[in-house]
Amino acid sequence: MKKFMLDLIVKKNEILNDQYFLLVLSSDMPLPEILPGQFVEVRVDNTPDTFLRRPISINFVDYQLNELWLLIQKVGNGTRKLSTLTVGDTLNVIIPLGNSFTLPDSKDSNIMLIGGGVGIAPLLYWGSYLHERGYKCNFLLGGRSENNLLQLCEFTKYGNVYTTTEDGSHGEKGFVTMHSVLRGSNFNDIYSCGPTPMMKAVASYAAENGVFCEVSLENTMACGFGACLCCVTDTTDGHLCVCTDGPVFNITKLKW
Amino acid sequence: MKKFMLDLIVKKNEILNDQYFLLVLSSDMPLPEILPGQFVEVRVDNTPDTFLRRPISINFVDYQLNELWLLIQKVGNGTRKLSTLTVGDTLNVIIPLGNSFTLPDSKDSNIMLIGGGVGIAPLLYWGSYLHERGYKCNFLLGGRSENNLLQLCEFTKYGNVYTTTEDGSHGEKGFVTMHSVLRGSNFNDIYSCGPTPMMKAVASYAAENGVFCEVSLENTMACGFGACLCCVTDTTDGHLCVCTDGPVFNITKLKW
Amino acid sequence: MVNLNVNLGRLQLKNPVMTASGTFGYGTEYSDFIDLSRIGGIIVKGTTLRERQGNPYPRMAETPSGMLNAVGLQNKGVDYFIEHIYPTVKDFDTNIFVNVSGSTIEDYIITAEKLNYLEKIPGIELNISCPNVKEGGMAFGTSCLSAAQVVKEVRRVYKNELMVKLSPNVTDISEIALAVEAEGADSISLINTLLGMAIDAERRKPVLSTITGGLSGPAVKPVALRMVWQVARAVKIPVVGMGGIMNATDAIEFMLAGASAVQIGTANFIDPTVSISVLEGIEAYLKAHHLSSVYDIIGQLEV
Amino acid sequence: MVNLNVNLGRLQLKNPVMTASGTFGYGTEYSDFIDLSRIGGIIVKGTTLRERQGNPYPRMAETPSGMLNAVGLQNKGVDYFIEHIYPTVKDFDTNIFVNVSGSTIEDYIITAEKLNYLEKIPGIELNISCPNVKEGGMAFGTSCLSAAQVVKEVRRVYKNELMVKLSPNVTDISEIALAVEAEGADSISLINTLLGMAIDAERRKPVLSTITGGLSGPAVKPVALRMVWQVARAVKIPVVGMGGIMNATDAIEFMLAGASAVQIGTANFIDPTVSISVLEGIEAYLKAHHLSSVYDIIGQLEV
Ligand SMILES: Cc1cc2nc3c(=O)[nH]c(=O)nc-3n(C[C@H](O)[C@H](O)[C@H](O)COP(=O)(O)OP(=O)(O)OC[C@H]3O[C@@H](n4cnc5c(N)ncnc54)[C@H](O)[C@@H]3O)c2cc1C
Ligand SMILES: Cc1cc2nc3c(=O)[nH]c(=O)nc-3n(C[C@H](O)[C@H](O)[C@H](O)COP(=O)(O)OP(=O)(O)OC[C@H]3O[C@@H](n4cnc5c(N)ncnc54)[C@H](O)[C@@H]3O)c2cc1C
Ligand SMILES: Cc1cc2nc3c(=O)[nH]c(=O)nc-3n(C[C@H](O)[C@H](O)[C@H](O)COP(=O)(O)O)c2cc1C
Ligand SMILES: Cc1cc2nc3c(=O)[nH]c(=O)nc-3n(C[C@H](O)[C@H](O)[C@H](O)COP(=O)(O)O)c2cc1C
Ligand code: FES
Ligand code: FES
Repeated sequence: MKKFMLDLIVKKNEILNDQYFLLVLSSDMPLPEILPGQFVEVRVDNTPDTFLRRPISINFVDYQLNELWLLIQKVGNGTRKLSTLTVGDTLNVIIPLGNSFTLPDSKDSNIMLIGGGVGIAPLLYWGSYLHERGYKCNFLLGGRSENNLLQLCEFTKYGNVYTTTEDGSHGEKGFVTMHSVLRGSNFNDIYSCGPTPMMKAVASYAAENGVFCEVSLENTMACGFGACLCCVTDTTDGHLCVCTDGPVFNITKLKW
Repeated sequence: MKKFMLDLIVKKNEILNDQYFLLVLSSDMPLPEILPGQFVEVRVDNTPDTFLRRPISINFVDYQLNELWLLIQKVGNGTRKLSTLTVGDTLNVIIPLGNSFTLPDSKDSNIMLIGGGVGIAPLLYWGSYLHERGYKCNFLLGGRSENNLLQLCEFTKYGNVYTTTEDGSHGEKGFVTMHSVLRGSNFNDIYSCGPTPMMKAVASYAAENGVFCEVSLENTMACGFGACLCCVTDTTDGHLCVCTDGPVFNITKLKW
Repeated sequence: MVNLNVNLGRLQLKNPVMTASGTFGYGTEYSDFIDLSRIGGIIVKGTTLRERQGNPYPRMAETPSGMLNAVGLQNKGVDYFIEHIYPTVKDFDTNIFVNVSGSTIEDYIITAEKLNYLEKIPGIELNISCPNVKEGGMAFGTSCLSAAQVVKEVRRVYKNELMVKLSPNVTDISEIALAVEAEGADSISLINTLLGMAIDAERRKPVLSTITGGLSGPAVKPVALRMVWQVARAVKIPVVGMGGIMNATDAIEFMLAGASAVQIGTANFIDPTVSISVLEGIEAYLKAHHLSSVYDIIGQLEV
Repeated sequence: MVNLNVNLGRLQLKNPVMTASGTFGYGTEYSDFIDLSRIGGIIVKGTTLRERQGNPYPRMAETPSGMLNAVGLQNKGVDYFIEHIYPTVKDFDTNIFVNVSGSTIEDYIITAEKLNYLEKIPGIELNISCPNVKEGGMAFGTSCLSAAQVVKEVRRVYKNELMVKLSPNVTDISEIALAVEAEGADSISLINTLLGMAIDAERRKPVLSTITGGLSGPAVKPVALRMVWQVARAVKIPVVGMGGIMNATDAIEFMLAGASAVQIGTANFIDPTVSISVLEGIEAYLKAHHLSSVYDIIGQLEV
């Protein structure tokens, strides 16, 4: 897929809570084709602390409104600076980057998308994409507490939503992999994105149950498009770049 | 004089034209005592290009309104960034820095303040200060063209204003040192600030006519308060720091 | 009209803007963003005799105005390059240099010899300065004796443009440059990365898997400029400057200091089109200063 | 309660935060901004046997996340220091070190000897690393032989804390550190500035009167951290780390890498109160990590 460097325009910066915000971006020109699981590299301007671009998943694409959504957690100087963008500002992005999730073999597949914290970001677009094509999804979303469960209303548009929180403030108490739904049903395809320990637990569950499972990895990236080789992960094929060979990997390929 | 590091508040950012702007700053607490000829070191935030503070002359102090004025020319990244400050923003400054102009020996002195370009900045405060104390000032202000003549209305409050422009768009055509007023009258005290070639020409005129003359020098500064020794100028006493021994020097001391 | 042609030994570049090894992949990674045929040259990834997996993750740390990398020469080896990559890059209308690294002098010799026969590879860049691999690289570049030795041996087998890339992690870089020139290098490129380190204070651990890594980006520009200036005054062969070039002004500074051409590295990550803007910026500068050729700025610093 | 005391040879500092030579004047320049008695030590300006006018203007250039200086050890000489400055600083309730530079070994010896007799000067920092003076300084610090020689001679005459400040402009800094330790240095401080250069492309001239100058500030931090780590592993005497420290986190990184204390340089220009915030930040870090003493972080990097 052809990659572009574009100046997108901020249409909305919605503060979800003190940790998270949603950037709704648009463009004068039609957005390029973007697949679920892909990400962008954003340039953070007007800060002395951010030298490199920052990788951010594509949270949602609305081709009708020509909108691209980024769901972002404030963790450091770069994301904090992005949180101060206001309507009309431009944001320079390189788009679209990385591979994408693999469509299930069958429309009857029992699909589960498992996300933790801000790792839910790519799952919304993936869920809507599956839904649009007639697949039926379930979502299992986890967070430390209620505050870390995001976009629940959006997710309910595309399937059943199950939740866990570590403090029990929403849904079942505990980690996602402890949720009863995983014991009750048999899933055929699992897709997951979130903190590494969570994805490892999901991967164990999938491996034990012989379920197809893809996870979306994070990594430290200097370029995002395969030029620097800084973002490798260890796989059965040796060191592969998370930015081009991933971020989505089948768990059978990973040497975790 | 005790120096302070203060967060001042932007009360107004007046765009004078595409090159110059006036920052009107205030503080919750009363401003410290500030003498004409002194300067501040401003910290330029939110830009990757400006590492060190920037020295800026004190253009005017209004103790009634607790206001400090900075008149700034956009020349590079730092000053351009400062030009985007808006009402309510804070600006961190170190204040007050440097020495000050010397009061004339007598109230009857025929005084001339000669400024070029943004070098007029400290002369406004000096003129008002002299005026307040019963001295009579003349101002000779020069610029490349009308656009470079700033704050003329303000200056007229404190004395006669003569102007030159290189293109003849305002006042006499030519350089300040060619103005007829310098041939017509005998001045006892001359104070000057502006581009170095201009100040050198003023200094020659003063030396030829045996007139007391002080100039306010620029220099590249890392600290502004005597700690780095980066800002020296060559004087009859050896290398002196422009930030502490200056910026105001008697021309007899300079080895230009 | 402004003439941007520049000579590197026997080779003519259409302009002095090249891209630095390890930051530009094999060029193809950038073909969505720019027309590769517009730039003066591409130095492809560090290539070794045998395949290398490179260092474990994490390999990168951001630093003030720069970055540290510890890639460690991950590549599939020279034979794979010749068989699978060369065919995909050989018809680019620009000069492709292969950056050659080794753990032993033997490695260097064999790798260079293999590349000697590739018609569309006009030269190699001998990397005696990679700080991220224990077994070699930088060790060769930090003493005159070993630098001279490896250049001498490679020169014997390699007939095309031999550019030697120096390490900045030395006491006296012009000494090394002179040694390398004496053994027949056609040109010298510098600087490779400065050896640096990053620590995560919260976790009390090094950020990089290798503890230390190579520093690049604008942070190193003042050091790079100084070294290019020192080397250009010491040697007679052309010098290719790099280290923190982010825009045309930076590139012009290197050329004024004595560089016949420049390489752009880290900047490509932040703006994949930067090589073209540098190129256009140099042209604009020459026009604005009423100069007709890049030779009017190369080494023209007034001191 | 957190214990911030730290030993430097026979000397105890009340805390590990000192200020770097050439960036803190004689301390008095900062007394409007901070209570000098709170910091662990002050290294005053580079002092030479005879008065030095320093280099001509311009002496400074801003660079990405850093600055170049070419002050060139402007000072009034050691006798002037003893007569006129010592009386004004001797009663500060902190450790005042004099930074000693020289063009010849003789100069170093005589200067150090004179300072030996000042009761309130607990130590000197031997600067064998100033890149801005032709006649010496850095030349001593870039070879083991000459570094050893000057330390040996000074050690003979100087009885108090002898801290030796190393140059980063070398191939192997631990080698020099070992040489200096062997001749009786009580502690080692590093890094001095990296030799760099800035060019004004429009005017086609060097920015500094001396063409090259010393690079400091956050840009050099990764290099400084690496060198502190290397030296701390090589020697047994305490190491004092510096280079680009802007905040407490930076200081903690240096201590994790092996520094017993730190010096803050360029950051003082931007925030004259920074030494106090670094101090308070170290204390807060220790509390947050339930550590009781700075020794719980010194050299405690987990590798
Ligand atoms: C493919 C991909 C997709 C991503 N998608 C999203 C997303 O949709 N929304 C979102 O909020 N974040 C996402 N991230 C993470 C995001 O890139 C980082 O949070 C961001 O770069 C941090 O920048 P900063 O300047 O705010 O923090 P920094 O100041 O750079 O770092 C703050 C802290 O975060 C850690 N950190 C920084 N970058 C990373 C990283 N890439 N991985 C793990 N830890 C890191 C640092 O070690 C440090 O402890 C994604 C990362 C990748 C690789
Ligand atoms: C005591 C003193 C008082 C000053 N008062 C004022 C004032 O009242 N109003 C005002 O607009 N400016 C004043 N200046 C000049 C002002 O400090 C510079 O214009 C400013 O630092 C430039 O910052 P920048 O980031 O915009 O430009 P940069 O990007 O730093 O530089 C842009 C260009 O300006 C040149 N330059 C930068 N700093 C200086 C300097 N200090 N002297 C000469 N050339 C320089 C650079 O070489 C470069 O060519 C004063 C300077 C001093 C020393
Ligand atoms: C991620 C990365 C990988 C690199 N790999 C190589 C390499 O394989 N061979 C080499 O000679 N230099 C390598 N370098 C060094 C660059 O080619 C260049 O010398 C250095 O980065 C300085 O230039 P810059 O500041 O413009 O990046 C690498 C640099 C980076 C950032
Ligand atoms: C303006 C300036 C003057 C300096 N003068 C001296 C000096 O006289 N003696 C010395 O040993 N180091 C001198 N240094 C080096 C500093 O002490 C310190 O080693 C260096 O700046 C790195 O620390 P920093 O990045 O925190 O500034 C000077 C540095 C600067 C910026
Ligand atoms: S981030 Fe550069 S190759 Fe993946
Ligand atoms: S600017 Fe630092 S001494 Fe004048």
